[in-house]
Amino acid sequence: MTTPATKISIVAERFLLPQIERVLEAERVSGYSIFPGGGKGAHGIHPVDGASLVREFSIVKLEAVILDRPAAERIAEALARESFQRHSGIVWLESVEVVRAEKF
Amino acid sequence: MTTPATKISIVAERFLLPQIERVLEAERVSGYSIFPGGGKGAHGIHPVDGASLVREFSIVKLEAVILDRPAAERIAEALARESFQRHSGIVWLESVEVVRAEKF
Amino acid sequence: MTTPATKISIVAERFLLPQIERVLEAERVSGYSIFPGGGKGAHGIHPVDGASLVREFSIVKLEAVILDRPAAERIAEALARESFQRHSGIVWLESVEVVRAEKF
Amino acid sequence: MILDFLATFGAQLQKPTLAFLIGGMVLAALGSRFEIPDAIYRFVVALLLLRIGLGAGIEIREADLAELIVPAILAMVLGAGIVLLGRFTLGKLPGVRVEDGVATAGLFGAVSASTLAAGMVMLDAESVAFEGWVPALYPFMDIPALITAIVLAQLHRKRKEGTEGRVALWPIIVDSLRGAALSALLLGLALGLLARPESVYESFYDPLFRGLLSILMLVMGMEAYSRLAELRRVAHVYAAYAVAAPLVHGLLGFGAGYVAHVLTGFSPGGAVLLAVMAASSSDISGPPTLRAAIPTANPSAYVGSSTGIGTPVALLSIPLWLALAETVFPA
Amino acid sequence: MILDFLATFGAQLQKPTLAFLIGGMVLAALGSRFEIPDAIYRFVVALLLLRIGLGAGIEIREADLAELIVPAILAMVLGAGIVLLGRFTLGKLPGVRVEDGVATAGLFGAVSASTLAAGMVMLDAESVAFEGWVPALYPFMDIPALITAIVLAQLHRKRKEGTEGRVALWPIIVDSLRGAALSALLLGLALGLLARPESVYESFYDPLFRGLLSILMLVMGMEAYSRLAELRRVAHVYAAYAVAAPLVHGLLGFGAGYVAHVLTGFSPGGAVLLAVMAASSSDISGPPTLRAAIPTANPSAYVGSSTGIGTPVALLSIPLWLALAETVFPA
Amino acid sequence: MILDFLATFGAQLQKPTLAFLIGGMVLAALGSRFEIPDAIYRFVVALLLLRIGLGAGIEIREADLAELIVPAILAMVLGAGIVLLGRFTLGKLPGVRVEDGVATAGLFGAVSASTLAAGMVMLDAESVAFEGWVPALYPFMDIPALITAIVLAQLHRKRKEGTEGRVALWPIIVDSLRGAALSALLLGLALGLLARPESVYESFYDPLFRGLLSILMLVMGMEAYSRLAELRRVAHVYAAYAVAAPLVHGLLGFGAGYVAHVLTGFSPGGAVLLAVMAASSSDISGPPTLRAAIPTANPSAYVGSSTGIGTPVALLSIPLWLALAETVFPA
Ligand SMILES: Nc1ncnc2c1ncn2[C@@H]1O[C@H](COP(=O)(O)O)[C@@H](O)[C@H]1O
Ligand SMILES: Nc1ncnc2c1ncn2[C@@H]1O[C@H](COP(=O)(O)O)[C@@H](O)[C@H]1O
Ligand SMILES: Nc1ncnc2c1ncn2[C@@H]1O[C@H](COP(=O)(O)O)[C@@H](O)[C@H]1O
Ligand code: NA
Ligand code: NA
Ligand code: NA
Repeated sequence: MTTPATKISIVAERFLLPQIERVLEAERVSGYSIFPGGGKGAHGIHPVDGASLVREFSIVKLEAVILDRPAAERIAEALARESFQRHSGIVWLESVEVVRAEKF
Repeated sequence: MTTPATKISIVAERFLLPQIERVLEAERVSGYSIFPGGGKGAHGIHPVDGASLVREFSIVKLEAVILDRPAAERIAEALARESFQRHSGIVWLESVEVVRAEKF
Repeated sequence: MTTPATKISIVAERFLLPQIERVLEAERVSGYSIFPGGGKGAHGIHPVDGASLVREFSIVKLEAVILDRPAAERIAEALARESFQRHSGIVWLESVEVVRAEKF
Repeated sequence: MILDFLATFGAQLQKPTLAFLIGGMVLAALGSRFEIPDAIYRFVVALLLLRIGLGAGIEIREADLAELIVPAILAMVLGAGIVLLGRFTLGKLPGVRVEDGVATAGLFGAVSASTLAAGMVMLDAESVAFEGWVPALYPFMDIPALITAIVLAQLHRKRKEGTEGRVALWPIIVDSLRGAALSALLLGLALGLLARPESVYESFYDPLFRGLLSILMLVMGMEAYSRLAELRRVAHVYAAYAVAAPLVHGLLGFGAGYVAHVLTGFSPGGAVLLAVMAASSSDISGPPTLRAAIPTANPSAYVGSSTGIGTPVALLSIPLWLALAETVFPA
Repeated sequence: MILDFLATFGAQLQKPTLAFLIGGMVLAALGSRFEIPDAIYRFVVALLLLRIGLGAGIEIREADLAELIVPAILAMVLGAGIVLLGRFTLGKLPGVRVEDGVATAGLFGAVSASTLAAGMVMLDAESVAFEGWVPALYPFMDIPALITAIVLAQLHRKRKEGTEGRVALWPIIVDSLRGAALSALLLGLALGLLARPESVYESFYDPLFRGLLSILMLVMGMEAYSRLAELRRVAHVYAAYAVAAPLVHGLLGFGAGYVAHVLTGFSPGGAVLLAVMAASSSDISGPPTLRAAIPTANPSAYVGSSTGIGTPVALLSIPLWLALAETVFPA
Repeated sequence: MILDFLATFGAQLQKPTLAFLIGGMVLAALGSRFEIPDAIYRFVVALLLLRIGLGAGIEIREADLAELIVPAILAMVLGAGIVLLGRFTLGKLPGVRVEDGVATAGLFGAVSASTLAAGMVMLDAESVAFEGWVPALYPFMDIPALITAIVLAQLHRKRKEGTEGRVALWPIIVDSLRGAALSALLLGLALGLLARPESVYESFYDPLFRGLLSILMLVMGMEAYSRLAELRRVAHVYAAYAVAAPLVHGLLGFGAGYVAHVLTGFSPGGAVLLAVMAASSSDISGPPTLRAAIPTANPSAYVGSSTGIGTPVALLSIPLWLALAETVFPA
């Protein structure tokens, strides 16, 4: 009853979202979810829900579940090449199983 | 030291939570977590933290880690059958490993 | 192009964060992300975004993607032993694949 | 007289309430990234509803409860009647599924707290008096409308599926009352009625009313614009209904107010507020109730109609009822 | 006289502060989905504490610092003494683990900012004067209470485990002071003392005080109700302690205020506020401190006792201290 | 005279605006866990910008538009000129990459809404009058500064990569105007100009202005402290530039204001505000624009310089321009 799929997770600063969304749309991803958060990395601390002076620099995680594994890899590579060369952010892939595969 | 388990993730509009919680409780799930967010899908855009006029239509992700794999599948199928037939939302399963298995 | 890695996820009350961060730093984890949320477990309900009287008792999820699998296991065990013996919270590990492995 | 009216209408558009609504629409149309945080929006709504409830509750203490009965019954009749009217009007129109038509009619029969608040502020700005308890008629119109819609939908389903059985009304009423919006209003009412919140009402809730409403209008404007896009995906008749319905319903409400005026001396300002409530359609509390109760209806149709067109039209028509009151009720 | 008191008490329940508290409890009991967003709640608390600090700081500038010494010492003695008293009372009761008893006593010795704010507003409403710096006694009572509890818990553990070693006090104090609540209060105090914030105090912080407190009371009421459920899972003696303790502690606080009155001319209003602080138990800043420092104590017991019963009882007992002051201090 | 100035300066530090800024820095330095929720911070910024826009819009209605032309042109020249000046100054300093220097100069040429608001409140507190439309000069200085920086960066890249082609200005302008900050300001302006928002302006936006600014100053102070740490990781010349630039730019702005005074009778208060805008550097809306447009620049350098040092220096220098105005413009 479940269908194998790939989840691509992207953690980045919010101002990169339009760029990321363009990459997802180019691969005809049917949907994605976004969760606000904070974190720590090479560029210091991003507060979790205290005031972040520049909203566009706050951390979000984007998750997209995709049936087509090669498309997920293409997205990951495109992001690594284009957006995350110059800007901070990380990308990872996970194997998942979905129900209602026709939704994706 | 780690025990294999299944994580069930559900992304849905908030007003479905009571229904989803009933399904989880029917399978005696010991706990779950909920994260507010936004997203894009077949039904357009849900804002991430800007005002969403109807709070019950904002996006949340529910995650439950469950030791019993068949129970996880039953939950996924029950949700796909009952809630997500008529309402938007997606469900996926992932294999994880937990520590302190007695907690679950 | 992708490198296998381990994602460690920790759901806990916020006041445990400093303790968790110490464990992560002891293993030289290069970064992690934190997402605010709510949930239900053995200790009752934590509201998702309604007022939680004591902010330090609200639920957060911390995710760290780590290349070194044994380090991830050491972290999970250290947390289970030290923090989650007395306090509520759950920890799980997942296998993921990262791009730009040099970031981690 | 039409010129006169247009001049008055133009002047009304410049009043803060409507100007902020239009400002919000323009911002959204121009693609601005301006946003009101969700926590703020929800707090603003809660404060406005507490304020409306407190104000009404304080007044009811001194009111002759008998006065309230006629307008309350009229409000209930209006709420249920508008839904029945809408269901059969929409049912005759091409491309409208029964469930979608019922849900749409349900929202237009129900009441919008933001529109009601705007009506109150605009009456105050014009110094038109009304019985302080009139805003407490909100639930009397809102709940019957939602119930009528849900019952109509369930009857339709039963007929289609050939099943039998009664429709349980009580759970729907309880669920409505437990919703955030009606809870806040009723809490305010109860506090106004049973406690002595005058000091905090006068130093906090009332002075902030107008300012917070301007914020809410911004949000409603931005939301209306973005719902319009969604509405384009459903049949055009929804747009036509959503433009006409507030005007027709407002007239019905005004008429009911006039009847109450004749019967019990209901104030002209009260008649205007009754028209405003009838013209308004629910955007905040109605949609989730209907969505849960009529899952087969398409929210793009009914939410889009109500929030995208119904609410702006209802807000922009408030000056109409004011002008009508000036004409109909001699000073 | 009892009838008289009941009438006064009934009237006090109608005052906004207590009425909103009860309103919040009723909402929660009826299963309402009404919520105050977390961001708003945290901002309200911050503003109230800044306001309390600013007000006290502005007054301290003109105060004779010598006047402050006696009440400050009394506050410290009260904070620590209440915890010792509670630890031994609870220790004698059946079904109470030492750690749980100590943590519970710690919270009841500490001070609740919301209860203090309510006391200030209710004194103002009755036009009972107090030295403006009295609210600055908060940390003098709060920190010693938390420290005493933590030290008692550590002594108990050392005794149990047979280990030796001193307890480090300084880190506990620093950590308390860095907490969001005390930081806000002390920031306000420092600004009031060293800067000239009168203009913004009078145009913003003070006028909003009462209204924001009503919001906070709603939240406290809703939270109290939901904690009650949790409390049911632990021994009943906690409930008994939580009902009695605020009254006993309030009396002790009032007595201390009376002593200060005799010794240094401390005002009747000051004595009431000292009683309010002593009667109050910490719900916002105390729990996380104790939870981190006494991890073996069961939070359902101590948080449930304090937030579920202690705070409502302390709030509802404020009229008691007011009535007592009227009786004891002749006008 | 220096003693005199120091005394005045000390007194100014006690004014709420600067005192809250310093308070925020001290809190952060002491490791306090005090926080303003993000939703509140964003709402405060939106309200302040709406207030600034509304106020200016209402005034422009009555203003002679010809008066506006000279200061507007001067503002544009200042914005672009400061960036050119900064680019060549920083270009000559050791350890500064061209992109980083350009982005830093861009932020210092752009305008900080919080600094502008602080300037307005401090002028009001001193009862120094200014033309109500002066705050509307903000975008006239801000946008040219950001555009100049982006164009300089693109020219540099083209030179380095040896490519050809024109730089598209229009998309940069549109994107700036769509940002949350400028949108809010322009919405306020439009409403002030075209509608009649006086009632809500006077009952809500204006009275809250000073109080909300104190909250914003707390946030700016906490943020400045935490950015200082980041700045330590980049070349020291940034710190030197960030200290000197606001003073130099403020003088330039003041000079421009003096020129306008001579040419068109621009008010002394207007000259002070022009100095404040020129001295200020953008912390909220400039950084994301530059970060997207100049991705190769290191944000630790330019955001650190602007938020960590530039803004506190600009805020603390406001009394300087006030003092200068008193000296230069005879009463
Ligand atoms: N290894 C990691 N695991 C999870 N999240 C990370 C990791 N590294 C970085 N992040 C997230 O990505 C953001 C930007 O990373 P950085 O550019 O390294 O500062 C951080 O604030 C974290 O939220
Ligand atoms: N493929 C997907 N991956 C992740 N989240 C999704 C996906 N599709 C839909 N969603 C989420 O589910 C919500 C509802 O989806 P929809 O009903 O398609 O609009 C969206 O707003 C997203 O948050
Ligand atoms: N099985 C689970 N799956 C996901 N989250 C859980 C689970 N159990 C507990 N949690 C989360 O951990 C928090 C604390 O758990 P507890 O100590 O059991 O109350 C809960 O509020 C949930 O957010
Ligand atoms: Na209606
Ligand atoms: Na106490
Ligand atoms: Na500048």
